[in-house]
Amino acid sequence: KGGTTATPTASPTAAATQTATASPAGTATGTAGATGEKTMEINVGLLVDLSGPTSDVGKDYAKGAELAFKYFNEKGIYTKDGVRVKINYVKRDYGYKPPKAEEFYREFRDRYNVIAIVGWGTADTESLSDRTAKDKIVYISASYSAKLVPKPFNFFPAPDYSTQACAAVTWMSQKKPGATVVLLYDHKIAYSKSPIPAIKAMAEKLGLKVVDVDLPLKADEASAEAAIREAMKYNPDFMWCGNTIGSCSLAARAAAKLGLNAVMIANVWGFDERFPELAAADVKGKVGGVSPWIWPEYAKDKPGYRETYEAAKMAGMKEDEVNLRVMQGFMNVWLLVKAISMVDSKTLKEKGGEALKEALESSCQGEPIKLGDITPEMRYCPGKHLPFTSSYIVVYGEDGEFHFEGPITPEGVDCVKATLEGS
Amino acid sequence: MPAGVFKETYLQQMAHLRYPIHVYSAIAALALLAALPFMAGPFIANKLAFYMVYLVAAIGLNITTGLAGQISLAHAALMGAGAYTAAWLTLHGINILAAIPAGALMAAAVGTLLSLPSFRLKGYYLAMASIAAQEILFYTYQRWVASDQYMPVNDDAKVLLGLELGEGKLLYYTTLALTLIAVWTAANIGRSSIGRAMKAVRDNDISAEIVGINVTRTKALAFAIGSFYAGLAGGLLALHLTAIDYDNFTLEQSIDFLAMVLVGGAGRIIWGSLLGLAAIMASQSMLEMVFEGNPMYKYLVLGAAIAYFVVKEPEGLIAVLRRVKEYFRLWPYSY
Amino acid sequence: MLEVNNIEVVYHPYILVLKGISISVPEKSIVAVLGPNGAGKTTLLKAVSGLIKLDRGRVTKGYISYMGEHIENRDPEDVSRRGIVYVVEGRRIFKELTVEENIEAVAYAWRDRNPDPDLVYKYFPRLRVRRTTRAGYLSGGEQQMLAIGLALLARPRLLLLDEPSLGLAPKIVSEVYDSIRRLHEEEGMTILLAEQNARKALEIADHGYIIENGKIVLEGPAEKLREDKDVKEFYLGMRGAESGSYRRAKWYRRKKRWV
Amino acid sequence: MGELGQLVSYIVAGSIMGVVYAALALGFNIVYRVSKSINFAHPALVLLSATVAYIAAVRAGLGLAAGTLAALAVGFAVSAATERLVARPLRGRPPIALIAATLGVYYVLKGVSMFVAGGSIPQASLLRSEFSLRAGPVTLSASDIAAIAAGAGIVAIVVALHRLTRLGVAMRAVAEDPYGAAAYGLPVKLLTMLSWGLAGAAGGLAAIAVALKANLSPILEVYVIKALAASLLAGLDTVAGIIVGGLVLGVTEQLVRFLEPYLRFGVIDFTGIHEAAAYMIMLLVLLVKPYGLFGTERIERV
Amino acid sequence: MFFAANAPRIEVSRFDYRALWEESSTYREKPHGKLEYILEVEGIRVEFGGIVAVDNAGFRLRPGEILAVIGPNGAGKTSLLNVVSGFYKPKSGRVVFEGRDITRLPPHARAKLGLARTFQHSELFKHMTVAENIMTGLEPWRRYSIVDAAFWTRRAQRWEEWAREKAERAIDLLELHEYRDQIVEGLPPGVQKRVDLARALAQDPKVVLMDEPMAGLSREEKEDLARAIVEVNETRGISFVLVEHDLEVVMDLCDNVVVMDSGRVIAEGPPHKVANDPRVIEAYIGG
Ligand SMILES: Nc1ncnc2c1ncn2[C@@H]1O[C@H](COP(=O)(O)OP(=O)(O)OP(=O)(O)O)[C@@H](O)[C@H]1O
Ligand SMILES: Nc1ncnc2c1ncn2[C@@H]1O[C@H](COP(=O)(O)OP(=O)(O)OP(=O)(O)O)[C@@H](O)[C@H]1O
Ligand SMILES: CC(C)C[C@H](N)C(=O)O
Ligand SMILES: [Mg+2]
Ligand SMILES: [Mg+2]
Repeated sequence: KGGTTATPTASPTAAATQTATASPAGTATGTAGATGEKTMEINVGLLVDLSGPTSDVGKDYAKGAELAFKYFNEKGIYTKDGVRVKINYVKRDYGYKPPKAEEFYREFRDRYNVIAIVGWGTADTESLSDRTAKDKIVYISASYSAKLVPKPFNFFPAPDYSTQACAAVTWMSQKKPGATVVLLYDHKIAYSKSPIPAIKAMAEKLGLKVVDVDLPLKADEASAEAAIREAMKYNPDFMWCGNTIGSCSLAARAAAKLGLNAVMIANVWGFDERFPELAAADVKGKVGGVSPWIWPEYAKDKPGYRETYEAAKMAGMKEDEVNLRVMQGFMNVWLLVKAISMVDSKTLKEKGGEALKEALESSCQGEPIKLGDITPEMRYCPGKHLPFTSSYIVVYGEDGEFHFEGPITPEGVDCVKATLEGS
Repeated sequence: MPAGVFKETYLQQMAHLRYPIHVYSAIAALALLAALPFMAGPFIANKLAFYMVYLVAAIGLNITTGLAGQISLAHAALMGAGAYTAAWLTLHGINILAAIPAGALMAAAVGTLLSLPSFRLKGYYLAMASIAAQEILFYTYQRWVASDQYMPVNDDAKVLLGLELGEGKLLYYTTLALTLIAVWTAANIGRSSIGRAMKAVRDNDISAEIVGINVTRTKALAFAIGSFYAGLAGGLLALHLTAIDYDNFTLEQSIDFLAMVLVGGAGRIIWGSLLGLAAIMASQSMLEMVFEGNPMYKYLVLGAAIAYFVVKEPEGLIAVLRRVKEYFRLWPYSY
Repeated sequence: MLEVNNIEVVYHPYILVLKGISISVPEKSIVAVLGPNGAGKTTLLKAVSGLIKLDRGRVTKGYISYMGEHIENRDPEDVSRRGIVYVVEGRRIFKELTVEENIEAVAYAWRDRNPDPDLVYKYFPRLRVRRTTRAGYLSGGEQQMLAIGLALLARPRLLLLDEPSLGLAPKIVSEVYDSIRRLHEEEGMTILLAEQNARKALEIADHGYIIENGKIVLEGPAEKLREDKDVKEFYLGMRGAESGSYRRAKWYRRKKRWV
Repeated sequence: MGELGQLVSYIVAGSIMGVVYAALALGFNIVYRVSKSINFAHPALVLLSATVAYIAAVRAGLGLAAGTLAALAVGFAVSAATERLVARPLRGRPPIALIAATLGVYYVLKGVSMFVAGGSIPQASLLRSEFSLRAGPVTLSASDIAAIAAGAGIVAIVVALHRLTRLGVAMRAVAEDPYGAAAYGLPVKLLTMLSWGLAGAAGGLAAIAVALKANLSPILEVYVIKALAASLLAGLDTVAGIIVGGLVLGVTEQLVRFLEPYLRFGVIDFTGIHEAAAYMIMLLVLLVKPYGLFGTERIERV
Repeated sequence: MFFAANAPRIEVSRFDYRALWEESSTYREKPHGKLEYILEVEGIRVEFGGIVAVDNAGFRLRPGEILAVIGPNGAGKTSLLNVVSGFYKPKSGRVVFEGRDITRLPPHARAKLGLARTFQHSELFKHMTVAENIMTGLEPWRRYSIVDAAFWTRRAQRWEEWAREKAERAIDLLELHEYRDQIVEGLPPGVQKRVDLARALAQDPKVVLMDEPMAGLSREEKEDLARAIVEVNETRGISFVLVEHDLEVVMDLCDNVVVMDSGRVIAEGPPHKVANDPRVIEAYIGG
């Protein structure tokens, strides 16, 4: 790998300065520019869903990642030994289709010789994880699947889905012990199914009753209604929505229409600032979601959040356009940038992705990593890339405001293990 | 007795490579294909190998639909049958080289089942039956076969004598070898009496029956063979990919296959499929590279191209190619 | 009434089928066009009715004038509006519709002219009995009758008939020809007839043309043609003393051609 | 709420969907009647009409009425253009040519829908209203009521058009033998193009119905593909029968959905089988009674 | 002629084609020696949703005979022929071919027994060449499997050669040389009819059923076709059943005539006798 050079082709990425030219990983271009500082370039792949079933959250995520690339490139990314690194990123919209992801992965690898990829979906990230390990490409995905925790080259700045969901179950049981919970999720999507075994394990432990109901990720109003109608058979107190915001908000609307009075808690990707508007129904006090971080709007001036807003401003975005999704994209790139700043240029040049991986894993024993105040201290240990374990439950209250409850750290069940064993 | 003399020449007339120029071009093409990974780098080689997988599948559909006239919009689903079977076998420790043919046979079996509607239906009705079959199989894959969205392929099963067939140049050569076999056998079937029987069924099933062709069996065979190639392609897909996902086998993919056959040249098993593949898949990749994967452009450009070619070039790109050839043969005269 | 002047017809892309044909059909006459297979009889009728357009054909030379107006290369609808209706070769009726529905469908096209279904039944009383039968199940003769009957709904002034005897039993042929004669006499229709069945055609025609290979090789009043030696031999199958037995035909290869 | 009440609510939901399916299927049948062919671009045509309606009604804020008009116009124009540019030149070619060509158009229209909406089909509802009618186990929202009105309306209009004029018979004649029809003076081109246009307009109104019921989303077209089952069930060349086909399809789907929770036997889990129900109906009809409940059988003779 | 008894057989080593020739070639020194009737069709009744198309009709065909079935349109001639070739299933009655009851046999199996048929309208495989059309008729005698085909084994090659040679003989007989490699679509109708007959004759049938072979042909073409029929009938003893409206042809060619009306047989016998039968004149020929 890396020995041959693919044909240099002008890549049509929007901003010409950001385009990746085909070049072996970590080309040191030596002294450049008037400042006389040393620079090198690396290529990174950006795999996003702008057109598929998860594009409802994917578009903003991609926006966040892109503005992070621009922001950090502009600000300057320096290795430990002070060499400035320019990141060229190649963006591909794969429409949430794992086969396409693999096709683009190969393009990233063979044509652009990327050393890292900022990715998206659960199915594709999971199925590629062994190959990325072989190819030694760091893969920072928007999928926080528990199955990625033990994989050597996969990283994300959050607890895995299972641990997050366990926090939600803990919260439910605190609100109403012995409650009935309907699990709304797409039975054929890896992302939706991911935390289910952990939820069931946790519910059993806490004495909650759970029932499965199929809610398509590509839901429309009719199918959401059908799912809620089915859920109503079980008289639930709570519902878990394991899909993305489009599907979950439809379910909430259907529940409001059909008069189902359960509180619905959604996965991270299923709940954010736009939820009430998307649901377009009276959902006050009836919906909420999990989030490992405080949402940007509620911590505008805190370190970390500030950078996000700064980057957004630089890219010409309005302040209220910065939402949780944008921040998530921003964070993933930031984690990558953090990793670069933890290696020296020589190792980066020689070992590429492996150097980044080792840098991130050095947090296990040494200095923990923090993305401003967004995350608590994060430690990635070899074989267990689970940086922290606490999550908030964000509730859309009767007053029409979002309230952050927690953070909750699930206890008594190893949620990652439950998922790894459960499927 | 003209028959005696003719006997000598008939096989020559049936040969794939009839003139010296054919032989030379074939040798040159083979040499080029063999040297390609060294000349073009891994990206191009991989991409080409990936196209070959789809070429095999397109050839399959060109047999079912082009040669035998049985419209199928379930081809992708059949490819799935092969892919899942192969992937499943590798997970149970079977080597991929054994799993691929097994997948092909499985697909052939499923395809034979899918031929049932064709015994009664033709044209639009058959097309709709195949859409239904495609969706039902798709449902099966989604919910039952690989409910985790993907079925991983065991990398350890892709090793033969310590050589990793699923990676790098070897992936290319393995695919190339299997593709060449597929191409050759398909071309042979096309020129055999079985191929003629299929064409007969396509052109006029009533008189085919009266002429003594078992139409039902021929249709079933056409589906079986077409599906066999689809399954073979599915198996190759398992060789290429780390996991088999149902999104490989959507109705849209089936539509793309049908478009390949029709845009390339229906009934022209090899060249038609090849041209169709080049037109549909290659341009799709181009568009994806240029527009960062946004499918909107694929729909706009490919859709227009399909409609245009079907309307303006009934025989497909192969007719265009023939005209170009003719033009150069007669050059510089216009007729 | 109809004047076809030296026309050439070309099918897409450049198959020249008619090579300079002129015929004229006087008002209230029956004109027969005879000729072997592929001679261009159908093409001629299609050119007149405008239907060649649908076959991607065109009149490239000469003109067709009807009541003094040029009608070559017009849309078939346009031509039929002027009172020329073409009964297509091979009983082109709507097989999946019942007889009644066939009539209704065509009547729809002429709804502004008060089409009269009874006219069809008047000339072809057999059809009344078969009203509710799907036309595909009619016998060949009935189908041919329906085909002609449908044309009547338009109250045409010039009727183009293409091989009305094709595949019909001798008795039915006579019946169909009787109806044609009646139409001519009672409704005063002008008829242009293309036929292989030279005997029948020349029986009712006033004038005949013989086309071979896209050219007119012989023309004249019907009775004159009936007596012509070559016509007798090649179209009526009377070959002098031998009187043309098919059994003996096997050793007899004829090469003579007019052209 | 008891099981029975549940069942009733499922059946009502199925009936509403049934009306919508009937409206969606109408486009297929009208085209089949006049051209003896299936317009596989219809799903994308509906998608496009719905997208345009959304843009007019919501994005531009002109209201649902304006959106409906826009959908009708777009449906009519696009469908008539498809006839002119694709179907007409393919007249006389084997079915596969038209299948492939209309599939090409399907792609184009899908692309155009994405294009007009700015890159991808949004997920959005056409009508925002919290109004709802409740009667026992049954709840009807404003969208439901509007969807029924649109769906039933277009079916009624088209059926009336066919019943009250001889247009229907003429269309069938044209479908069977355009050549012969032209010879008899039927205005073949006009009739065909108008019929396609009518089918498109029906698709436009059906698009409103389905988008009201199921929201605008990229998967809207799936409903149209499923509606093929309703077409087939009724018989491709009927118009009035379509309402039966649609209702049977809609109610069956909901009944299957109702039964699903009872169809889980450990490994064999039929969750989501309702998604495939339409296709199973389709296959079943094709195998058992290809010409549907009200369709006329074809005549084949040698 | 080309099909004469002493026609040279291709000798192919290790592969016994003699058996194949024997199996498919019906030429015998004394054709159909023992049987009095080669084809017996009795008491056939065909209904189409209430319409009785054929009502207790039938005929018997002697080896080497040319039999005509005539009758007004809709009399049920084509339907009867379709029953014989297996395309329609009769409600009652039976079809006996060479002493064997084949009423329940599917059409393609009948072809293999030696029952060939041509069509009223051209029913050729229109996108294939003339030679291919004729060779397709030999598919029932294919002697190699799909695997042989895929790998183009010797076995497959040998059979293909044999088939092509057989096709060549039919081409010779019907003088189709100039059209051999042309696609049939677009050939003149007369030629298409000849190809249709060639396709049937290449199968070495014992009986050929022809539906209105002369319809739409010019006098000259009719004579050509008649010549071919008479020739194979005389040299190879092939029997014919012709459904035909051209009475001249019927009178000249046929040994016997069966007249049908409204699904029933109303007369049968030698041509001249039938032609003067008042019922026939009334129902068919007309005054
Ligand atoms: N659509 C077409 N495209 C190209 N050539 C055509 C077309 N239709 C007819 N021809 C050719 O034109 C010639 C004349 O055909 P036409 O049908 O006019 O003959 P005809 O005299 O009516 O013959 P028949 O007695 O068989 O009806 C034929 O050689 C035929 O092949
Ligand atoms: N497939 C069918 N379905 C329904 N009725 C049929 C079918 N085939 C034939 N018939 C009917 O059976 C009767 C006999 O038809 P058939 O075609 O056998 O007559 P024919 O003697 O061959 O006539 P022609 O001389 O016109 O060819 C007709 O009334 C016809 O309508
Ligand atoms: C569902 C989407 C929001 C993508 C998500 N990151 C996943 O795990 O698949
Ligand atoms: Mg003609
Ligand atoms: Mg007949």
